Amino acid sequence: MDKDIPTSSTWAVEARGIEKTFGEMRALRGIDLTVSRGECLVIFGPNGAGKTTLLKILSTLIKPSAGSVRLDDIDIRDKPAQIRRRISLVGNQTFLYDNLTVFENLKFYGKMYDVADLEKRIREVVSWVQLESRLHDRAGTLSRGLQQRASFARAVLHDPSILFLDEPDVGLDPHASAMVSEILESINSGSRTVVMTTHNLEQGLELGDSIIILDRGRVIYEASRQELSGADFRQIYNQYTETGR
Amino acid sequence: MNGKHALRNGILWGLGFALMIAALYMVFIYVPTEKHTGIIQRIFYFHVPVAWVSFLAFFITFISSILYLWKRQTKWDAIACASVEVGVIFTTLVLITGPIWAKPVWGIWWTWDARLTTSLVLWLIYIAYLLVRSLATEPAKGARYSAVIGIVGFIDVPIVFLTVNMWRTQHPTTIIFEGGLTTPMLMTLLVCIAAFTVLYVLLVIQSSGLKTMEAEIRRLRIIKAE
Amino acid sequence: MNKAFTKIFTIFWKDMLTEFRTREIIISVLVFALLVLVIFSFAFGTGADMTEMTAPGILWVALTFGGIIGLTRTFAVEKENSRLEGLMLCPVDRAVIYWGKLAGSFTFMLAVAVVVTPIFLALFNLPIFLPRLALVIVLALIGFASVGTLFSALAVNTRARDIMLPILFLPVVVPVIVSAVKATVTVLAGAPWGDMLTWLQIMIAFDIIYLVAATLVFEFVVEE
Amino acid sequence: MENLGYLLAAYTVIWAVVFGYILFLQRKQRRLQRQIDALKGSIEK
Repeated sequence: MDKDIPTSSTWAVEARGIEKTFGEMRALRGIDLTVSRGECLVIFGPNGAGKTTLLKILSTLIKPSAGSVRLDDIDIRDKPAQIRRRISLVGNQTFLYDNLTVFENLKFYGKMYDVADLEKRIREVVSWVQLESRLHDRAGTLSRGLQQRASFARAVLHDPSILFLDEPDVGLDPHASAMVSEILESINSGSRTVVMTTHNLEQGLELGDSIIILDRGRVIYEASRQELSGADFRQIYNQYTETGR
Repeated sequence: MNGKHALRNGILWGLGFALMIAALYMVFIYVPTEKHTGIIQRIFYFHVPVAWVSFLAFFITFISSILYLWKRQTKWDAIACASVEVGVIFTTLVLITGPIWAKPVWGIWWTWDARLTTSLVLWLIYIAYLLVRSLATEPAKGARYSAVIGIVGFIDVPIVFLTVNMWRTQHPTTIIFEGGLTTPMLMTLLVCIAAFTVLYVLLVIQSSGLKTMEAEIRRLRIIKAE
Repeated sequence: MNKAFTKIFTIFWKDMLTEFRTREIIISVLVFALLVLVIFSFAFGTGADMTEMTAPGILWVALTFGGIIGLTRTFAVEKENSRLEGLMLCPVDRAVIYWGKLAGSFTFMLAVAVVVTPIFLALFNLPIFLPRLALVIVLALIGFASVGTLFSALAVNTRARDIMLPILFLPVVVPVIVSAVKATVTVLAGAPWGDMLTWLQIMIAFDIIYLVAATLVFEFVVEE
Repeated sequence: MENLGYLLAAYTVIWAVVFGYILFLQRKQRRLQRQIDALKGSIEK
């Protein structure tokens, strides 16, 4: 794996004028955002605000109708393979194959990313998400919470420098959610950059170095952690997402 | 439509109209009746140009589809799709006039001859093209998928033709042209081909213009929704 | 290049492993193909004179429709749980994904043919060991898989996806079906190699053309 | 001359279909133009 991150820019994620139209629906109408290396950006917003579409564009899954994205200072259109090696996405779908065991799933994705010393790395990530005891169970037999943990293990297998998380704790019971929170707190450690969307205001505020609120395809509010300290964010959130509705 | 386009279209319509009148005159009055098969041979002068236009249409779709995937300009998609529409209509005409011609000459409606069978297979492929377009979950996807079908469908043409030719060999041309293609016959054929080609161009301009209008409607609806 | 091969094999092996566990594709396709074989035999009769002309047709109808059932699953599996997104995130050329899935669908179809063909030959009292027929089957199934994998990826993203695949697939593979039937006729008649050469050549040409074309356009089908 | 019926049938089909298609295109164009005008009108307001 090539780890040489170019240092000409301080931005890990830099998006300019992102627009996306699906048929007659404008999902995104000009998004600009930047995330510094090693920081965590949390994206809030009501359902249908365009959060998932934005994450899919940032992670190369969807091409924007207009605008450009640079990750680690490389335009994602230029070297998709190089970009994909550095990033990862945890969606509300786990991408796991139900009939393969957790181990086999991890082995499959590990090989696709050319992970060196794969079995050792699998043991590492599995112990990180505390899934050792279920390693050889089929993914389909795991509960939603456990599957989500396996999905986290899959996502960090190739040690991505940028991680995209799309509502990682949606549909989880409180216990599993707490577990995921723990994982989330440790995921941002080191130089890893995280961009995540969530409905969970408390959790998002705790993790985010900066936050933005997305509504109807636009960034309607942005602030850093310092700017927010002491403010009643829930009030701000409600105020911003309800005006004009 | 600006003035330049209107002028071009006017000239094309005029030319097409004149050519069609000339073609009708040549087919029914000018050209002598062919000796062996009689008056029915006159279907030839329209059947062949219609078949030519349908192949031309799918070829244009093939080229526009490549250009669309390469350049991603909607005009190429509009041309590709309009050309398939016209091509399918003309292929339908080939498949109808072919049997009408075959029945009095050979006493059978359908013959699995290479040309007719290739037309039938093409018809099925491009019907699928139009279906995918209308059943795609989103217009942009429909455009991309149909471009792919426009490419892989067209490269099937020579293979299908070759295969069917090997499979059932029955050559209608040898029967029609027993006396060779005389000069008046050739002249008539060429005028008819020219007339139908101009008609094809006109129909594609008209039909792709509608695609552009549909895109404009989508754009306006977005603005209105703001 | 070597890495690309490893990854093609990784995708292929993942599909094999899934199939070993459930056997859902092989079993359903096999049962379906055998049913087609039996029903068509009832419909056309199995008299000695019929055998020569209709038997190859029956075999290829069974393998073609069985193949379609299998191909429908090729990308339907990846669509569940958004696994295709997981694959698309991998740092590999999109052509690698095409070839991995292609290898899988080809193997499934071949496995079905290996069972169906001897049963077919036995039902029609034909010699069971026919190496030339094996060659015909391999060439035809490569053609099916090359076109089928591409259209399978396309069809899963349309409404009415189950019906879309056969509508797209069947007209395009007409040359393969015609050649396979004709070549099978010559094999069963015990005719010399030269008689089937034309048909083998057409299938080889088809296979090469569609493998290349599909490799080139596959990315336009899977990208969003 | 006994095949005149077939000849006429073939020509009739060709012209009927071509004119039908042209008619269809023109009606569609008029319909779309009305929609565009209506949309433009409602946007200007």
